[in-house]
Amino acid sequence: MTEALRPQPSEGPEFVQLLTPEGERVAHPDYDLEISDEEIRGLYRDLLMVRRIDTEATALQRQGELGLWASLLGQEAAQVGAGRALTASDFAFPTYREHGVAFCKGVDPVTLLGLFRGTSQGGWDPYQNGFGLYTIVIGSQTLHATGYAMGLQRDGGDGAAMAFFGDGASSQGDVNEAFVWASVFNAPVVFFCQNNQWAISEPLEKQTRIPLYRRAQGFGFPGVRVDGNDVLAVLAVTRQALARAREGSGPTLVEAWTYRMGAHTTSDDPTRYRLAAELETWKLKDPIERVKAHLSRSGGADATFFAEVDTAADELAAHLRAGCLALPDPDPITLFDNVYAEGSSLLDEEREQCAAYLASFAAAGH
Amino acid sequence: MTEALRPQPSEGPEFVQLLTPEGERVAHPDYDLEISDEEIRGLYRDLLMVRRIDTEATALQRQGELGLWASLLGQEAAQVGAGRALTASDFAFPTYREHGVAFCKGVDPVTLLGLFRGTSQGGWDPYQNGFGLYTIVIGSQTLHATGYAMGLQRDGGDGAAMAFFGDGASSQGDVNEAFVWASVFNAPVVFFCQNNQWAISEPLEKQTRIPLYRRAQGFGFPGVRVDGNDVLAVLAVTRQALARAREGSGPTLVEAWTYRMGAHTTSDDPTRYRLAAELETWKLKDPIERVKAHLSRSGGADATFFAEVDTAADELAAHLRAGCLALPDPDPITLFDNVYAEGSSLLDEEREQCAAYLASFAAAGH
Amino acid sequence: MAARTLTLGKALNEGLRKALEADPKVLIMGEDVGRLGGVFRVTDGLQKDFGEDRVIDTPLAESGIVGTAVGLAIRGFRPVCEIQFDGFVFPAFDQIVSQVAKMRYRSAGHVALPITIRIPYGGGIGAVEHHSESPETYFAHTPGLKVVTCSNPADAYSMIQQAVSCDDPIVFFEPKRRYWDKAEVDTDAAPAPLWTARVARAGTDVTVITYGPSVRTCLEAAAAAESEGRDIEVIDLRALSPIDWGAVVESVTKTQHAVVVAEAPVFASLSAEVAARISERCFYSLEAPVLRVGGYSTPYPTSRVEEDFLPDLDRILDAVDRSLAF
Amino acid sequence: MAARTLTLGKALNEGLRKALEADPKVLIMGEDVGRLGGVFRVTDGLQKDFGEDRVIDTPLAESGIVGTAVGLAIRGFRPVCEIQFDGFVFPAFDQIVSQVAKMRYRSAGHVALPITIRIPYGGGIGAVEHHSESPETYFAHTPGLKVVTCSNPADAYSMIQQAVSCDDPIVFFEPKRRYWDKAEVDTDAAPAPLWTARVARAGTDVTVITYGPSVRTCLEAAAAAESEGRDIEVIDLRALSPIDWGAVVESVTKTQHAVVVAEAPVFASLSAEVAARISERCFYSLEAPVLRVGGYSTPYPTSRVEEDFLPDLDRILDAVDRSLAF
Ligand SMILES: Cc1ncc(C[n+]2csc(CCOP(=O)(O)OP(=O)(O)O)c2C)c(N)n1
Ligand SMILES: Cc1ncc(C[n+]2csc(CCOP(=O)(O)OP(=O)(O)O)c2C)c(N)n1
Ligand SMILES: [Mg+2]
Ligand SMILES: [Mg+2]
Repeated sequence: MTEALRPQPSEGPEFVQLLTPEGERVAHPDYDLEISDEEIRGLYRDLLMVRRIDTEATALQRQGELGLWASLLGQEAAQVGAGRALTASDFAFPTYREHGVAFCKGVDPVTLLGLFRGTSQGGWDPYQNGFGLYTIVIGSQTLHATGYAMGLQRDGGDGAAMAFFGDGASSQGDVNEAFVWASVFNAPVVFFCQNNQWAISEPLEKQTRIPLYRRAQGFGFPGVRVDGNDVLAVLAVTRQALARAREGSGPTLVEAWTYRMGAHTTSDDPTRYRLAAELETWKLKDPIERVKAHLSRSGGADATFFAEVDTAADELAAHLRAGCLALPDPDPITLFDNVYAEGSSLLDEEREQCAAYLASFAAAGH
Repeated sequence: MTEALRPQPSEGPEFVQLLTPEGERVAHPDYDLEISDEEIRGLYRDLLMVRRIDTEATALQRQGELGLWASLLGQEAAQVGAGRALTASDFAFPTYREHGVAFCKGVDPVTLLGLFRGTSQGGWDPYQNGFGLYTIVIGSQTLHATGYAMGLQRDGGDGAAMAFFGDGASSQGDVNEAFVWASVFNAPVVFFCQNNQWAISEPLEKQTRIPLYRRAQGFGFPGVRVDGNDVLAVLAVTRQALARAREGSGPTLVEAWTYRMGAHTTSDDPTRYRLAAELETWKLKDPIERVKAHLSRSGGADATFFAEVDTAADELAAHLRAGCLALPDPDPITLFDNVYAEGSSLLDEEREQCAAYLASFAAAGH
Repeated sequence: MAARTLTLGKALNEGLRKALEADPKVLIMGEDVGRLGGVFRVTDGLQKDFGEDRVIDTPLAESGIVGTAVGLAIRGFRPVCEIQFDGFVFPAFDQIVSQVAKMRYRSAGHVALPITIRIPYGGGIGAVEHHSESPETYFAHTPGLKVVTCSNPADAYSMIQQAVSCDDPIVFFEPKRRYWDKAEVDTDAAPAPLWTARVARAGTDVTVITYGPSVRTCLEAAAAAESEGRDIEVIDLRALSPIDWGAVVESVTKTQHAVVVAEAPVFASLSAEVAARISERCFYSLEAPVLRVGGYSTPYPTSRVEEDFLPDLDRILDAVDRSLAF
Repeated sequence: MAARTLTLGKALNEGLRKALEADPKVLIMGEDVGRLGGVFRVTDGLQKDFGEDRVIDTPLAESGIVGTAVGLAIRGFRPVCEIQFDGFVFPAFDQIVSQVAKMRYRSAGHVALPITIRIPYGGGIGAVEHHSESPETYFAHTPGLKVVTCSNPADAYSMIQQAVSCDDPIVFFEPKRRYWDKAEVDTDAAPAPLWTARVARAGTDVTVITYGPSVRTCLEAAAAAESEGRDIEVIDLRALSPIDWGAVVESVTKTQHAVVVAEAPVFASLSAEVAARISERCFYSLEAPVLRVGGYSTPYPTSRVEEDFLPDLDRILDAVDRSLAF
């Protein structure tokens, strides 16, 4: 492996940062964030809870309780920043990695595990929290978000839609069609790209030769690059983008510059394709440490607070574990459920045959 | 129909023009064209021939000799400018409307008629003139051109690829994926978009809210808007883009600002969706008149020349008509040909059955 | 009775108008569906009357059309997407197969996608490449979708309304070369259930199972056969997924002979399913193997030879003869 | 004889290596095929040895992969495209169906597209949605394409090379849950013609026709049946389009009973074609209707119930019993 480390974004106003890796508040000409210590403590709590969900799920996978897990390690600030910018009337359209957004949207993390345990395909009610189903086919959900936003324009709903996707996804036709649609219809949608530098084994350079946030220019709407490991900056930038959307000023592309600290999923082995040194440089930019440093230094939180949050995270992890183990194995015959709203004679027949067949085994005492 | 006329592009350096609608040569800071009167006469000849091909084909369609025709009326300069910029080692990937490019590439226009008469699906040899098959599924050929350009990079070929497409096509995922590929691989391909303001009944605003040439910015390569009714400007801009491609500087998007003077195809009725006044303003920008005016005024050509070209065009039209009428109706059994290079047992069987079936009719004297 | 003579295209137009009137959540979207009214004028006048927000001219990209329809449906709308021609549905295939067909399943029933995807299909109109294909098998083979097709103005009028009001995603195939066929349509009549086949002509000797544009061809074949003393029963499937097997089996059990007719290449097609299922269900009744008449295993050919590719009267009657001679 | 024990995945890897060595025009392209060697390591080590220009990590877009492969093929290359999983081929469906399949026809034979599209397919690996599908019917139903699948390391090794050197576009399905199956591969043996089926196990009572990942399941079923005195013949189709009907008909004529087994939902599937064609060709030999065992008409279900969806020993034997009891 001979190539140099990934280039880092230039400093300066093109890269929105409000909290340095060392925990220092910095100002940005376009993005101001008035935020109380209490709110920052809340964000810290979110970050920690989200990381804890992730590490616990990874552990569950290692122990054979999940078939797979897609870790968000390193992307907590991007997800919490965006997740906390979303209000109840906004609707999120996630990929398969938005566990942090789910948490902020109020989804019980146990809900997310069925998909990875193989007991469901997702199966939660997107309307309950305004959080769509996990979408595995790369890029598809960006069009859904755009369509949803067009729906908001038509029924006068006051929220906005937010489409999550990755750096790799930016190459898909669907994502670019979503940009066309959003622009032409001036739809209230925010495109939130977590540029975690990798699409499985492919580095950013395989998808683009210019910064991704500039893609938006080609479609006539603004693009912003934000420090994706800075929860304050992500919150500020995403809030502004959502506000623009809601007030009828159209779409925005937000590129959150972050890093996938773990493997692509638990099935992946990143040592085959990337340098350990890269990981080291990104460890210094940890999204949680900088908030902790800031709160400590500013006196915004004390040791008691940090200990409390740790305890809450432990409780959440225990809840997650217990919930995971309690997830019911589906009854085989339910595989025929929810294919159609109004039934299907073909499926009814197959279900009956299958039920009879399964019953024959039960009868035979198998 | 209440909306105003289409907005026109701003004057100034963003809109490359070297010959005004009145036939005056103007200078442009970035695009210089040293061109002799003889060459300009050649371009005039091309323009006239191409228009004549088009009007003759339209007439053939009206008379029932063609099932359909996609007229290029109004787009002659865009096509001749691009077509004459292409050299023998360059490969063109057309839509269904590039009759003018075909002509410049040396394709006998009769060859194009089979598709519209229904005697073939195209069927010419793309290698003979470096002119690909007409492509009807919007946008597909932009990826083919990009792949071809990647091939040139790999086998050291010295040409470039040129992908033709329309304003409507710019919305397709494939076209945007082609932009991603071309950019990432720095492929020697020129994307030549004839923005004729309409995609069947849909005006430009249904595809984009900013000028199309700016789309390229979002992908990290240059985009240029050229007066598509000015053959000199198109030639200069396209030559430069091809030179960039050949020398390894990567792709360019050229937006030729032009107008579809006729119906989308002979099946279409544009009076349902656009204003006659719009047509009138574009008539004043006719791509042929301005060259004639220039040549007349500058003394670059005299009445004899113009008369000669008219005669040559008449001859070409006669050739086209005769060629069209002589196009052989395919033998039904040939519908089984050229599906596979290495045959197929299934198809062989079907062919035999069909042949026997057809023979039974012949035998029965039907 | 409100009987009027309508073309199939106009019947669809009136059906869509009714659907737009009946439910403010119904939207129409596609390329050129607005002012132009679609290249076949099926949406003629609808944008004028229901506005640009409900009859939407979209950018030129089929994945975008279907993908945004999914989002609109999630938001509670009932989009009716027009795909301009059969051969242009493929850019949207991913959204149809992986999103439209699977969203309900993925969401354990929480998300309904009442989307109708209208596709003018089939050949015989002398068109260029990609304008004459019969892609119904791709969709019929996809669980989560339902697929229907109409063969006459009365069905067109009722079926399009039934499709739009169905809570499942439906691919609605329109037999484009029959758009100009005229018939009386009783706009007050109660429509037949959407999922039933129709005996288009009763007969006793052979059952010809068909759908869409081939129904008329088969009826003409049956009329021609009558003079030669053969009494053909023609079944118009109407629903292609799921299929009304009861009607099919009943007929074949009676006639003991079956011929399946469709324009698509027969290999691994819906016709294969019909033939396989009849062969299984009517095993003891069949006096002859189920024969299939369809397109050949070539891309749709150029128009000057399309008549040789398409099932026509002669090929249908030839198959009927072979079946009876077995 | 150069016999070595290889997994199916490794056999494909070695076959691809041979293909790259044999012809400098052969290219490999896809997502993660380079340094990672593909998520299943089928292209492991190839980029290292043949360079980034011949083993190309592409941007993440399947239409782009296949569309640029078309251009490369026009320029004289032989691209081998990897689609990472079955469920991700659909974004490329348009390029495959309208360009790859039709270019030769459109060009009256002037343009050959010797493109191989590799697709790991099928279920049984406990994966999440879109990672376990069997989309072969979509391609088999498309004239202009050829479709093959391997079931064992020896076939994998030879068939991939034969596919790459074929001048026609081939969709090459790889049974992903059999990637780790091991067997001896004689790398010097002359391979069987690509378009022939193989009698995987000779038998006299029933013919089980299958392919890909289900071949091993059927062989296991046959072994289990042996103890109960049933002698099952297993035919591995290998080529799905075109199918070697001679081999199928010969076997069924002998056994008079046929069961078709595949993972895809049976409705309007390739299995329907097999059943329909056998029913037609073996009309007088069949002692029972052709039965089909396959996936149900649902999207591929979640992994905890996939064993109930997939044809397993019991369901296959149940069909065999029903066939023999008819
Ligand atoms: C259409 C499609 N192609 C391929 C895949 C396989 N795949 C899953 S994740 C992934 C990489 C995605 O990268 P990116 O968009 O950067 O998101 P990240 O995983 O980094 O969050 C790929 C290729 C897929 N899921 N869908
Ligand atoms: C994928 C696809 N969708 C729809 C069509 C039908 N169609 C043919 S031409 C056309 C408009 C194309 O507009 P544009 O790209 O601007 O090219 P122009 O015809 O103006 O030259 C449409 C929608 C098609 N051919 N392919
Ligand atoms: Mg990524
Ligand atoms: Mg146009």
